[in-house]
Order: sequence, then structure tokens, then C-alpha cells
Amino acid sequence: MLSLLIWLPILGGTLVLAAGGRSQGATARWLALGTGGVVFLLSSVLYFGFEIGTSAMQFEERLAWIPAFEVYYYLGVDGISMPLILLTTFATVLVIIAGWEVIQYKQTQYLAAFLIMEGLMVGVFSALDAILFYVFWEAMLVPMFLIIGIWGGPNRIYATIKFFLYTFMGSVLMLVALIYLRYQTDSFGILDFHGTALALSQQILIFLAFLVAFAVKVPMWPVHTWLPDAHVEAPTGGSVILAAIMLKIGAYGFLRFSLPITPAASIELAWLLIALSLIAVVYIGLVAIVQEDMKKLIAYSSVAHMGFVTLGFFAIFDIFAHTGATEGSGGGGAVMALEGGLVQMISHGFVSAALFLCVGVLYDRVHSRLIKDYGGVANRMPIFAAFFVLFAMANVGLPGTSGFVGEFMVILASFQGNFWYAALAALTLILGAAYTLWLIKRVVYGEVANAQVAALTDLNAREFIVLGALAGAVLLLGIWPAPLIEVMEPSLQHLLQQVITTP
Amino acid sequence: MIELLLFYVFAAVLLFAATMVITAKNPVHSALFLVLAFFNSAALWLMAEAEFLGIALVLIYVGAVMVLFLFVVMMLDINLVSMREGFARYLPIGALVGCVMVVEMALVVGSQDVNLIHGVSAAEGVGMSNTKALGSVLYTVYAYPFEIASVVLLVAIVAAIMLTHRRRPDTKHQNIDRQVRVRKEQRLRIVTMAPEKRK
Amino acid sequence: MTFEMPDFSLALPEIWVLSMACLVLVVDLFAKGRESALAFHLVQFTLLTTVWLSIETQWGLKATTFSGTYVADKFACLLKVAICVLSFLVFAYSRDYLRKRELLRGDFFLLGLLGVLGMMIMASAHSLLTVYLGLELVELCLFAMVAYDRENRVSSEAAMKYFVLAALSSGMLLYGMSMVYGAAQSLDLAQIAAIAANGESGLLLAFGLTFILVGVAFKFGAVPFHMWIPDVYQGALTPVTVYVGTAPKIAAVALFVRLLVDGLGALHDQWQVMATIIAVGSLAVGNLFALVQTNIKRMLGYSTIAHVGFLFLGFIAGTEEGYSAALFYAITYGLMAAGAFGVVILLSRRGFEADLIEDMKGLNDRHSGFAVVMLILMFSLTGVPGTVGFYAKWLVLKSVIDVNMVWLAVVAVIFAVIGAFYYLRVIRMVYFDRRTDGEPLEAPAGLRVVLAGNGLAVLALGIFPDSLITACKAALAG
Amino acid sequence: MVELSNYLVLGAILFSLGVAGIFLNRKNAIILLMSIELILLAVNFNFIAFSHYLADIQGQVFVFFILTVAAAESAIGLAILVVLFRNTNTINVGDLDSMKG
Amino acid sequence: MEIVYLAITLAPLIGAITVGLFGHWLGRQRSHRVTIAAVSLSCLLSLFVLSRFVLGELEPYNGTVYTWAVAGGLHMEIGFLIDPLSALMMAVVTFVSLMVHIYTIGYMHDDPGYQRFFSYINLFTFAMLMLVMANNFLQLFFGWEAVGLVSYLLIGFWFTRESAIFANLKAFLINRIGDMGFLLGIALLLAYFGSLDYQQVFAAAQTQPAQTISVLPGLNWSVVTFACILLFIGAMGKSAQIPLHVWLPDSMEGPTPISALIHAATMVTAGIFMVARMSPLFELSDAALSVVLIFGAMTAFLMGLVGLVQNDIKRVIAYSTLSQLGYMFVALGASAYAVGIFHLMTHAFFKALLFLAAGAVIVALHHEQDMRKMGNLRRYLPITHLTMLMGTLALVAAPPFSGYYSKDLIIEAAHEAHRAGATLAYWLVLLSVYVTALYSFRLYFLVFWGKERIDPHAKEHMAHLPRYVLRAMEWPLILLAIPSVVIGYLTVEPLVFGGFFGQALFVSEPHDVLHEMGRSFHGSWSFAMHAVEGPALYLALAGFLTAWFFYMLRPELLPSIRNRFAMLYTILLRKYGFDELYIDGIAASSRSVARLLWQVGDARLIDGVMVNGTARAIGRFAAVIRGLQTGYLYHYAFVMILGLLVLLTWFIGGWRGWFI
Repeated sequence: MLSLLIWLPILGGTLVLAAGGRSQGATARWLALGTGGVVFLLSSVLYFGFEIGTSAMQFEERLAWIPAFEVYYYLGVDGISMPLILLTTFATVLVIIAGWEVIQYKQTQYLAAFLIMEGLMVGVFSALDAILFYVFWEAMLVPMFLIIGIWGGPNRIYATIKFFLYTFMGSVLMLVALIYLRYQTDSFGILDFHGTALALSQQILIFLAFLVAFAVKVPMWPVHTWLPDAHVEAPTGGSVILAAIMLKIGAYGFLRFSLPITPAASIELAWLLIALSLIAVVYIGLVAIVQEDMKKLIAYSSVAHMGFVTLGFFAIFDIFAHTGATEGSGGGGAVMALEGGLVQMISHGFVSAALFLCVGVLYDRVHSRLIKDYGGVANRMPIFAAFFVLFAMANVGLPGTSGFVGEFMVILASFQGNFWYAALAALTLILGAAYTLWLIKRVVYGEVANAQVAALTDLNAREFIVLGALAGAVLLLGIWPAPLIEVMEPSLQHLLQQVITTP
Repeated sequence: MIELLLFYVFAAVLLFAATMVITAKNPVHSALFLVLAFFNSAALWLMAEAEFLGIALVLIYVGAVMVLFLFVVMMLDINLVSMREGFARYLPIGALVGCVMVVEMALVVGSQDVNLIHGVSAAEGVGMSNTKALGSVLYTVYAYPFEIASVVLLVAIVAAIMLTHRRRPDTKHQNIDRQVRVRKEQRLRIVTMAPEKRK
Repeated sequence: MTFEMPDFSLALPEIWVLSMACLVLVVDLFAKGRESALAFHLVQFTLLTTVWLSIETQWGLKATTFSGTYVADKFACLLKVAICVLSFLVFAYSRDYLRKRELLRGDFFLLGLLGVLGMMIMASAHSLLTVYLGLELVELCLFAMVAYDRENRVSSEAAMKYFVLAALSSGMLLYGMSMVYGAAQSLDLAQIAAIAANGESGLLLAFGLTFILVGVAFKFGAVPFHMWIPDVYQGALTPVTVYVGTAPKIAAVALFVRLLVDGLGALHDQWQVMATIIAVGSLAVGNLFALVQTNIKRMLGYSTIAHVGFLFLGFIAGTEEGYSAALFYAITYGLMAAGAFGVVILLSRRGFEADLIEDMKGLNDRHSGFAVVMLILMFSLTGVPGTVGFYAKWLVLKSVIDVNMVWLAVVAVIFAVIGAFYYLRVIRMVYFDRRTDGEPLEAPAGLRVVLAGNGLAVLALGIFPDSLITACKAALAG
Repeated sequence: MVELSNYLVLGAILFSLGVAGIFLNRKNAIILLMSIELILLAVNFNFIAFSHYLADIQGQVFVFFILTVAAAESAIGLAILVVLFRNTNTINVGDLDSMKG
Repeated sequence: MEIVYLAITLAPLIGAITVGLFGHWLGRQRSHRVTIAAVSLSCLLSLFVLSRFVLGELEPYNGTVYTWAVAGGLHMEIGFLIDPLSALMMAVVTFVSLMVHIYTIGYMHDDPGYQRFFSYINLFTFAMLMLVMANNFLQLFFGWEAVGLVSYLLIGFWFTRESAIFANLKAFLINRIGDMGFLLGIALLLAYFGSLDYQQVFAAAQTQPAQTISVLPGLNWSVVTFACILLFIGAMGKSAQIPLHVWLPDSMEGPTPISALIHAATMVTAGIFMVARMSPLFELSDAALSVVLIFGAMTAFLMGLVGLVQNDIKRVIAYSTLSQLGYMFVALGASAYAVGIFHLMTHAFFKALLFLAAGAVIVALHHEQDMRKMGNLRRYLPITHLTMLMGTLALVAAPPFSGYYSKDLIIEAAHEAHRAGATLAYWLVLLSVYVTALYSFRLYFLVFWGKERIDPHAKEHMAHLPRYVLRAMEWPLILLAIPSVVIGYLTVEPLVFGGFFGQALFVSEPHDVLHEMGRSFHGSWSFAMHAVEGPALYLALAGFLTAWFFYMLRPELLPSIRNRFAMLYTILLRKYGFDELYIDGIAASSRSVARLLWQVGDARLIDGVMVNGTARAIGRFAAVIRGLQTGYLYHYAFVMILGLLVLLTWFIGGWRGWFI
């Protein structure tokens, strides 16, 4: 099942490339959409076939891959990774539709790149062998590198090389750490790494190696500067995938690697992570306010939102210290912090994707991302404006939208650790509203600013479907997040047990 | 004792010649000093009971290789005046590095531990001349290297020819192939000319 | 004095190659007319049959013959296969290039084939003497090939430099060998290993070892014995550059393994530190110098140096796994380098060498298939997973980490990141810089197929690396 | 009595001279070739000395092959030199710097 | 009954969605019918529920609708708590909302965003109902934010107006500051009492009221007090108390029905409702109650003063709203929760009435809001005039209008309360009575009496106004005027003294001022007669007379008075400088900090030095060292020899022990 989700899109992408070789654009497009759609439908099997209430890996597959070094082709999902896979397949379909007629230059390559990337991302989320994971993790960079570099904006080369080197730098150290872990545990199985007895000094080094890799991906302050550049230059689809999924992979890494493998180091260094997260929330929130480029603004807002995720992940130790139990006594407690972080990841996937698509809609018409080139868009594009405002509100974290759920849970939970965590994190209520709504004010509202805005036409059916689907997801998750949280709860409980009980 | 003396004499000349090889102004002189060095070496090798090789060195090197060198030196028309500029400038650092190297190497090879080395078996080819001894292993035990050496020489021939042999465009030569295959039309060209008109 | 008749059947691959070389020599002399097509095809045929022959006669064995100067084992066999396959690729790329420049003569392939023979001899060497002779055979062929284009000033300059430096390094190697001989009283590697293991005359052995290491490092092009690499890579004709850059690296692994592992493996402690110095130097110099290059051949030359630094990590580890990792690295590197130069050859035409990185511009617009090949190759050289280059790096890193030299691994990966930059620059040219004026590429079908196959091999090994890893492991086992 | 170390030290000095010849000489490429001969000569000394003191013929065999190879090498070296001279009209080592950096 | 409660909330939601999505196809008339039907249903059902409570036939209901999420054993649910308090609020909300719906038909008759507007106000009704019906903090917060959202959308309803979209941004942001406190308060309660459910939190708070939280090392605060203050910050935002009040006057940029519904009658009273709802918590903390009391009193007085100098008709009423909200908080701060809610109710009616009446004037004059361009309108808009007069009388607390009952009780309660700040509060609210009367009658006289200063263009427009428009606006006025007049008289006894709220409002024994006051209460009528004995009536009268003197008798004196009190006048005109502080001070400085962080922190330090700097350094270094590859053969050889020497030295050094 998981293999299918990985290889089907890759195969599809290759076929698309082949089809495009004969310059049959339409065939390639439909082929790409078909692949994306089938994969999405298949991935829903994961959800409906998922056994709730257990933290064990499900849909496992295990084959010998490099027997010479006991590397296995070992896949499986639990409550942490399954929602992220769904997010991936969902976002890819949207991106394919969104690139339908906008991309003119080498469209087949564009679509193929996204499909291949989809497979690789699913691979990252489902790999249970460290080497397999690393292979997917790195390989995923390649399509994104190309997407930004080929279809990006004027400064795309700087942005994409920065993106690649930044992330590459982070991940090679992780590779060293993974090999070192193999040296210690005699296995490359991620699950075998969990709960390995390591000395604190070793743990700290491993933790730092992981930290570099994941922090860059997340991205955390101060290694976040690749993100605004990459986002600004990337084509819409690239931004969407980057924001919706790639950033999640770093956070996923914290859950899958840092916390369970090096719990002692995590406790030791939690203060650092929390500090960085809070800096991300406040500092980046402020920086976002003064952005003049819509995409940059949203990119910064992504960084700030991801700060919440990492805050949730690393506040658990303080929460635990205060409440003394993994659940219950303090009302949610540490598990809620983890869940909040994870929900925030999913939600941010939807919301940031939607916002980038909105910017893309405008960009396709006006070919500018600068805020000052807009104004009064609502006059000409009322339906679009409605969507844009809705997603902006979700970005602000308004209850009833998905953006609220994670923020709410993280703030509630982190308060149980330390008042100041929650207080600083809650500043996002103000900052987030400030930058998002100020953007809305300047772009959507007001008099029609110029002739280009006056010439705007409202959404076409294709754009409407894409944004509508996202809007549905955002609202559904906001109004009733229980199904999602239910799925992740046992896995996170289990994780927490590992982290807390390991001395 | 005499042996030692001889050794020192030959060695001294050898080293002098070698030094001159690398410092002589004129490459012809260098080549000639190299010949001198080879002669002395051959003498020393004879002392070390490597008679065949001593002779071979003289024959091969002095007789063939050095002649080749001289030939090339003569063939290439080199401006000797400019050839030695700046030599003194690099001498100190070069000499220093060379000395350090000699000292370090001598530290090892000159240590008395080295002199403890002795053969575990007495000379195999007792009663056999050096040449014969060499020959008997060369064509049996070392047949494989011997064959390789032949290939090496083959390569040298091929390479040297390939690199230096060139068909000069201005020299005339026969192509018998073409001569034989020639056809009538190629030999005889019938030219029709417009009749001359009288005005 | 006893003498056993050698078992010629064991050395069948070498004998076959040599016979065919002679045949080619003769054939080429008399069948000049058709651009040496016959010689070319004969050579290629020879290489392919040799692959088969090597596997058939030598895989799974461990036997010596020719009075112990020749050994047939899995290591030798694997190396021969790799050498032949790589050379096959190289000749396939070369032919079209040479034809376009009217340089296509049989002696190119003849020398190439004799060089292959030399490498095979090195692979199977079991005596200092055979090692040396094999090495010299290769070198002599390489000298000639680097100078192959007689009218080319730069080529001859490169050849001169290469010749002098290589001779110097041979001298050092020989000096080292003489010391080892003096200490072990034998040229046979097995006996040397026995002497080294029992610890007598350690001083001379170790002294000789130093010189031998220098000689070996030179063949690899490791810092500080790397100075010839960029000039030779740049100066030689591109086909020669590919030839120099691929199979001889594998032969160098043979040199290393035969001399320093099979022979002086017991002195691993002695050479580990030296090798570490060399490795770190190579990583630093290779990557940093490559950053500022504009000539892609020169850039790839420096990148070779960087890769050699990586490869050395496997040796440093000093474990069986480490050696096999180094071997794996060399083979896969050869494959990648061959492909990369193949693309350069593809882009060049008469009067235009396409050897500047800039010349890669707009390749994607001109032919997306080759662009993908170049992409795969560059990412493979970078070490991105999904391509075989990753496993090469992974294995050597793993081997040093397994001997608890994590710091070295960290240094290596940091340089790998720096290195990524210049490979990305090539990809940038291929994909990001658009050029509409470039005409569509045209190349003979054979070249295309081989190039595509080369790229696919890098990718396929990147997904299923196990067979090659297992083979390398088996080659070094026992 | 001539000792082994005498030969070896002689070889070492000779070797160093050859090496020095290569990097000291900045003008004449032919001298480089001769320096290489010196280096090989030094190595031969070592082999012969060891062969003598070990009473073992293999050293001499090795020398035999070195002589062979050295001759071949000289041939190719001189050929390259000739080619170089034809192309550049000089064998000045200092002029060979068209590739650098 | 669950189905009824669900119907009450869902009806407006369905209406909102229907009209919101399909309003374009439905057309105007069908759109307003759908939404009005929905609200009518809600209103009728709410009144039904309320009546059952009044009759004592219904037990309070506390139940879950669905589980929103379960996290770490914490059940987060959507559920209803229906008790007399929420029933009353539901009735008020839906009734006023219904009136506004009807009124809107007239008010918005020529606006292109007609359907959108109806959708919004239906949505608002839904959100407000969610807020008041909540049985837990999650849902409370949900409603809290949702009403904020609709408020944001409606203030910016005319989104092409720069001032409107500025105002809505401002409203949202200021509210967010409050929300931050509110959310932290919820988090604090959850952290210490382990639940989000009202009942459980209250129960836990009762059993462990002495818990402390260490905010800074060595600084321990009482959890309950801290939580209450945090919650009150939320209330300050939503109910526009000083210093978070600045958004409310600006929110008048929205259409007038909105001002009536959201920014006078319902949403802004959410804070009051919430504090009343939290009475079991606030009762545990005298400190928190004092804070409430003082902030309320300050707002009541200071904002009333600002109302004196406003010329925009809606702004005057807006400041009046601020002031009245202050009153309500005073009541809450004095532990007289029932009085606060009572005033909330009466205020909802008469303030909605005032706004709608003002709106009628504005529409009639073709969107003219400046009172200086009105005057003598009683001739043209008789019904509006009459209803507005009634609203004004209710506002100034003239007995026996509804406002009298509630306001007088507040003054009384402040007088009776015994906590810190009570005396100050008492004097402030008393003075405010004078101020209220002054600005109310100023408005009344300026608009309906005196010289006619109407723009001729507007006058013509007034003459051509369609009849249905006027009718649609007048009916709600009349319907609102009735409760404005009588509701106080009718309900003061049961609501305040009759224990109608039962357990819904909790007052601890020593705080129970109402009990004290109840002893001297002998029926509504005698309470009204009682007015002559207190100072409030005379103050109100004085206010009326002052207004009459300056605006009817001697308007020419005004400029000289203005000049004499120039300083005070400027302060009032500048609204104490809060806007300047926020916009030019805090917002501008945080923007410059942000720019600094971006340009220097991100661009120059992280990118410039760390990222690009490293790359550049490596590149430069490489460019320099490439010079080492000179191209000269002898250098190459030399480097090789040096390499050999290094290795040799290493080896010999190791052998001879040089490095040890």
C-alpha cells in the first residue's frame, strides 16, 4: 500500500515526462492529474483502514534492500505520519490543478517534478529505516531545487542554491548521526534507535546533528532565511508544496528522531529549542509585518507558525515537570502540546498552501507580488476576496478554522509548563492578526488601486475548485478536529512514554 | 680497506657528476656528466657483485639512452644563453629542502640497524655466474614480468612513433596502390576548347 | 632450483587482451581506410569479452601462478570487470569526438587497450615487480595519450608535466619498494605481509611505506601530489581526459590495496595518520579550488581530487568494509565521471570544445534527455540519494564512523556541502539558464544510447546498490 | 669493509640530487629527464645493495626491469619533449604555464 | 429541549450560509426573507425558552452537543448551558437582532452589498448565540472570536472606504489584545483547575481558592485573581473599556444597523456577560472585582466626557455606549451582577433604539452624519423624533423609563459596595449622570430642534425616500421604544431582587449588596418615586438644563466657553491621546523595530554575515589560494617534495620520538 503511494507517483511522473517528450501537453496534464487523483484516493485507504487506538506501526512492509549492510526497505505509518501523508497527496492534486494552464514553459517537466516529489515525500513520512528515510529526505530536495530554479522568479538561482545548500548542510550532519547510531545499535531501523541507551554527551551531539537538519527544514530562527527567498522565487506550486509539506518534514523529524532517540539531550536542550521557537514567534512575527512582498510575508508567517509546532514539541518536559503526569491531571498536559504541534502542522499545510495559491491567483493576473501593486481587489474579484479573507482568518487562528486548533492547544498546554511560554506565544494572536489583516487591508480592500487591478477577472472554475477544496478542509478541521486528533493520540502517547520514562 | 677506499672514490665522483648534471649550464655537458655518473655507478655495482647489471648499465645507458639524449639535445635548437637565468635565486631554498631530505633519509638508512640485515640463505647461485643466475630466474620465475616488460617496450615504440613520426606534407612519395588502380580518365584529360575566332 | 610450469589459464584475460592488442596493431596498420572502424570494434569486442572472461575464469578463486607474481582472486576480477566496462564507455564516447576532429586513428584505441592491460596486470599483481611493471605500462600509455593531439600546444604541455611528475612519483614508489625489498628480502606480497606481520625490520618497512604511500597518492591525485590533475584534465583531449579520469582510479585502488593492504596491511597504524592528512588535504583543496573554476574539465579535475579525499576515508578506516567502500567509491566515481565527460563530449563539436561550464547553458532547452542525464550525474557527484554517489559517500562515512573517527566524517561532509555548490552551478547552467539560440543536439545513436545507459546505470545503482556493494564486499573479504 | 648503509646513504644522496634537479631546474626540460635517470639510478643502488647483502638475486632482477622501463620511459619522454618543442619552440620549463589556477 | 436550543443556534447559521453562498441567485427580497425568517424563529424560540424560565417550568440545561476533540484526556466539547442568564441573553440578542434585520431592509435598500449584509448579521446572531449559550470556555472563546470576526467584516462593510478598513483593522487588533489576555486566562484556569467546563472549573476554584502561581521567581500571585484579571482583559477588549476602548468609536464606520446591533446592544456586552458568567470566580477575588470596578467607573466618566465634544451623531452615541458599558462593569465590580445584566438588557433596547433612530436620520439625510448639518428635524421625521426622545430619556435615567431602574441601581450598588475603589467609583458614576444628560440632550436638541441647517441636496433626497423604506425603519423603532420605556418597570423586581437568575449568578455572602438594597425595595413604582430622594435625578436635570441653555437658549456662548477651557477641550477632542499613543507610538515603534530586525537582523546579520558571508569568504579564499596552482612544473614538483617531507618527518619524528 505504502509502496504504491510512493512508486505510483514516481512512475506517473516518469510517464508524464515521456508523454511530454512528444509535446502532447494535454495528455501529460491529464495523466498527471489522473495519477495525482488516484494516489489521493488510494491514500484515503490509509485513513479508513487505519486502526485507531494503537501506537504500533501499520501497513508495514519490510524487504531486504541492501542486505550487505542490513538496510531494509521498511515502511510503515502511525498516527504521526499518516495525516502527513494524506496532506501530501492532497496538496499534490491541488498543485497539479493549479499549474494547469499557468505554467507554459516545459509544463510536463513541471508536473513530473511534482509527482516525483510526491512519491518521495510520502517515502519520507513512511520510511522506518534510517537510510531509506535519508534517501527520500535528500532526494526530495532535487525536484524542489529544479522547480524553484526553472520556474522561479528573477532571483531564482540565488534562492534555489541557497535553499539547496542550506538544507544539504543540515542533512549531511544528520547522516553522520544516523551512521553513528547504527554503530551504536547495530541496526538502521528507526524503531531500533528508539530507546537506545546512550551517554548524555553522545546524545547531545546526536541531538545537535539532528537539530541542524531539522531546524533548517522547519525552519527555525536563525536558520530560516532560505525560506523567504525560496518562497518568493518559487512558482506557486513550489511555494505550496514547500510550505505545506516540506516544512513539516523537519518537524516530523523532531518527533520521529530527536525526541525518542535522544530524550535526555532533549530535556537538556529543551530550553534552547523553546527559546528559538519563541523567538520565531515574536521576532518573525514582527518581521512579517513590514514585508512588502506578499509571498515573503506569508513565508515569514510560516516560520512563525512553525515556531508554535516546535514550541509544542519541546514544552512537554516543562509540562511534565509541572503536572507530573503524561496526561489527565493538568487537563491535556504534555500530550496536548504534542498534538497541538502536530495539528498545527496539518493546519498550516492547508492554510499556507491556500494563501500561496491566493497569491498565485493574483500573480497570474498582474505578475506582481508586491503589495503596493494591489488594492481594492475585492471590487473586481469578490469570490476570490471571500476566499482570501477566509484563509487569512485561518492564518490568524480564528476559531472555527483549522488555524485555531493547533494554536489553542499549544498555548493551553504550554501554559502548564510555564506562564511565559504561553504569554509570548500568545503574542501571535496580535502579531499574526497584524500582518495578515494588514495584508488583507492593503490588497483586498480599498478603492481599485490601478488599471491592472481594474482589469482583474474573478476566479475561474479551476481556481475555484482548488481554493474551495482547501476552504472545506480548513473549516472542517476547525469545526471538528476530533477525527484527526483521535488518530494521532495513541502514537503521541506512546512517544511521550518513550521520552519521559527513558532516564 | 681498499674496497672501502674505492667505494668512496667512486661514490665521490658519482656524486660530483650527479651534481654537475643538475647544475651544468649546457645540457650537452649535463648529458656527458650523466655518462660519467653511469660509469661510476657501474663500477660500484661491480663491487657489489652485480656484474651483469654493471655491464648492462654501461651498454644500455651509455650506449643507447645517453646517445638518444644527446641526439635530442642536438636536434632541438636551444638557445643556451637564457637557460640559466635565475638559477641562483632558487638555490638556497632548493638546497635547504634537498639537505633536509638527505638528512632525514640518511637518519634512517644510515642507522646501524640497517647493517644487521643479512640474507637468511646463503647465495643460491654458488658456482654460477651472476649473469647465469640472473638469466635462470628471469626466464622461469620472472617470465610473467618479462613478458610485461616486452609490452612496455612495445608501448614505448608505438608511442614514440605515434608522437614523433609525421608525414611531411611537402615531401614527395609514391603511392603504389593508387598508381596501380589508376584509370584512364585520371591520366588523360580531354579539354575541349572553343575554336579560335578570327576577328 | 625448482620451477613449476605456470597455469596460463588463470591469466587468460590478460593473455586475451594482449593477443587482441597485437591483432589490433596489425589490423590497424593494414586497414586504415575506414576511420579505423575495425580497430575500434575489435577493441570494444575485446573489452566486452574480457569482462566475460574475467568473470568466467577468476570469480570465486584465490590462486597464484607465474611463481607467485600473478594472483587471481575476486578483487582482481571485480577490478578487471570495472576497468573494462569503464574503458568501454570511454572508447564509445571518444570515437565520435575524434572523428569530428580527424584524429581518429587506431593507435588511440591500441594504446587505450594496452593501458587496460596494464591496469589489469596491476589488479592481479602479487609481487612488487608486477605492480611496478603494470603501473609503468599504464603510465606510458597515458603519457602517449595525453600527448595524442600532436598539434595541440596545451596537450603537449600537459603531457610534459604529467610525464615528469609521474616519473618522479614512480621514482619515489620504487625507492619505497627497494626499502621494502630490503626489509623483507622478497618481492612477493604474501611474504612481505608475513614479514610485516611478525614485526621484524619494522623501521625499513615503515620507511619504505612512506615513499610507497606517496607514489600511490600520486596515482590517485591526492593532495599534495595532485598538482598534475587539473592541468592534465584540462590539457588533454576530452576523450583522453575521460580515460585518465576513470579506469586508472580503479587501478590506483588496486595499487593501494595490493601494496598497502595485502602487503603492508599490518602497518596500518603507520599509514593511517598519513592517509588522514592526505584525505583532509584532498577534500579541502579539491573542493575549494573547484569552486573557482570556469573550465568544466578542470573543475571536474579538482572534483576528482575531492572525491579521492572521500575515497581515502575508506582506506583510513583500515577495515575490510572500509576497503570495499573505497573500491565501491572508485567504481561508481568512474561511472559518474565517464558520464559527465560524455556529456561534455556530446556538446562539443569541431572547433568548439564545450569545455567551459558556461557552455552547458540551455542544455535542457536543447535536449531534455541529456539534461536529465547530466542532472543525475551531477547530483550523483554531489552525493544526493537516489543516485549511486550517495552510497559511495555513505559507505566511506560509515567505515570511518565504525572506527570511531566521527570528526573525520564531519569534516568530510562539510566539504561535501561546499562541493555541492559547484555541481549545482553546472545544473544551474543546464536547467536554469535558458538559451533559445542553441540548436538541437545531434549525436550518433550509439553515443546517445551509451550515454543514456550510463546515466541510467547511475540511477539504477542509486536505487538498487546492493549487488555492487555485495560484490565489493566479497572482493575484499578474506 | 663497505657496509650496506654506505650504499644506502649514497642512494639517498643520489635520490635527493635527482629530486632537487627537478625542482631546481627551471629552464631546461632535458635536465628534468636526466634528473629522473638519477632518481632511478639511486633506486637501483638500493636494490643492488640489498641484493648483495641479502645474497638474493631478486633485487638484481628488479634492477634489470627498472633499466628496461627506464629506457622505455626515456624514449617516450624525449618524444614528448620533441612534440612540445615543435609546438612551442621552446623547452623552457618556465614557459609551460598556459594552464594554472 | 435540546432540539429547540439547536434550532435557535442553527437557524441563523443556515440562513447565513444560504444567503452567503447563494445570495446572488436568490436576489434581494428572497435573501432578506430567508434571514429574517431564521432570526424570527430563533427569536420566538428564545422568547419561549425565556418564558418557560420565567414561569419556572424549566430546569437549567447543561449538555454536550458534540465532542470537538479529546486531547490527553481533556475533553473539549461544544455544548450548551441554558439557564436564566443565557435565556435572557438569547432573548435580548435575538430580539434586537430581529429588529435590526427588519430595519436593515430600509436602511440598506440602495446598497449593492445587500445580501452580503444579511448574511453577515445572520452569522453574527449565530456567533453571539454560541457565545451566550456556551457551557465551556472553548465554545465561549469560539463565539467570542466569531463575533469579533463578524464585527470586523461589518465595520469594513464598505471596504472601499479607507477609514472603514482602517477602523476594522484597528478593531480587530485591539480586540486581539484583549483576546490574548482572555486566552491566557483560559489557559491558566485549565492549567490549575484541569478543565474547560464552567461547572468543573467553578467547582475546582471553590475547593482550592488559595492556589498561587509563580509568575516570576519570588512573585506569587493568586491563581484566581490572576485568572480573573486576564479574563477581564478580554472583557476590556470586547466591551471597550479604557484603555482598549479606542476601536469602538471608529467602528461607527460600519453601517448603522451594525452599530446598533453589534456595537451597542449585543457584542460589546459580551464582556459583561462573560464576567457575570464567571461570577463564581470573580467572587473569590476582591482584587479582581476592584479592578473591574475602577476600570468600569473610569470608562463611564471619561468616555462620557468625550461624547460632549463629538459632532458625528453616531460617535456621540458610541461614546455614550462606552460610558454605559462602564456602568455595567461598575455593577459587576460591586458584585451586583444581576444589576449589570439588567442594565445590559435595558441598555440593549434603548441604545439600539437610539442608534436605529440615528440611522433613520442619517438615511433620511442621505448619509449625512454631522449634527451641525441637521436641526429641526422633528418636523420631517416625527416618529423618529418621538422614539429617539424616549430612548434619550431612558438613557439619562429619567424615571420611570427603563434606564432609570438599571442605572440608579448601579449607583446605589456602587455606593453600597465595600471594596477598594468603591467610593471613587460611586462619585464617578454619579458625575457621569450629569455628563450623560448633557451630551444626550445636546444631541437631541442639535438634531431635532433649533435652526434648520440641512444641506438642500439632502433635503431633496429626504422628500423622495420610498415609503417602504421609512416604514421598515419605523416599525423597529416603535417596537424597540416600547421596551425602552417599560421594560425596567416590568422586570426590575424579578430580575434584580426576585432571584430570577438563581444559581446562574453567584454572589458570596459578604459581597451581597443587592440583598442590602433589597431591604429598601418596595415595588417598581415606589422605586421610581424614590428618585427624588437621590442626587442622581437632580444631576440629570442639571445636565438637561445645561444642554437646553447652551444649545437652545444661548448657542452663541459656546465658542467663548470652548476658548476658556481650550486645554480641556483639546484633550477631549483628542480623546486623551490614546489613538496617537497606539498608532504613532506603539504601532509605529514596533514597525520600526520590525524593520530593524528584518533589515539588520535577517538581511544583514544572518544572511549577510552568516550565510552569504561564509559563502563569500570561502569563495574569496578559494580565489586566493588558486594562485598556488601556478602552472609551473617545478612548483608542482616542489609541492610534491614538500608533501613527501611532511610525511617523512611525521614518520621519522614518530620513530625518534620527536613529538613526544
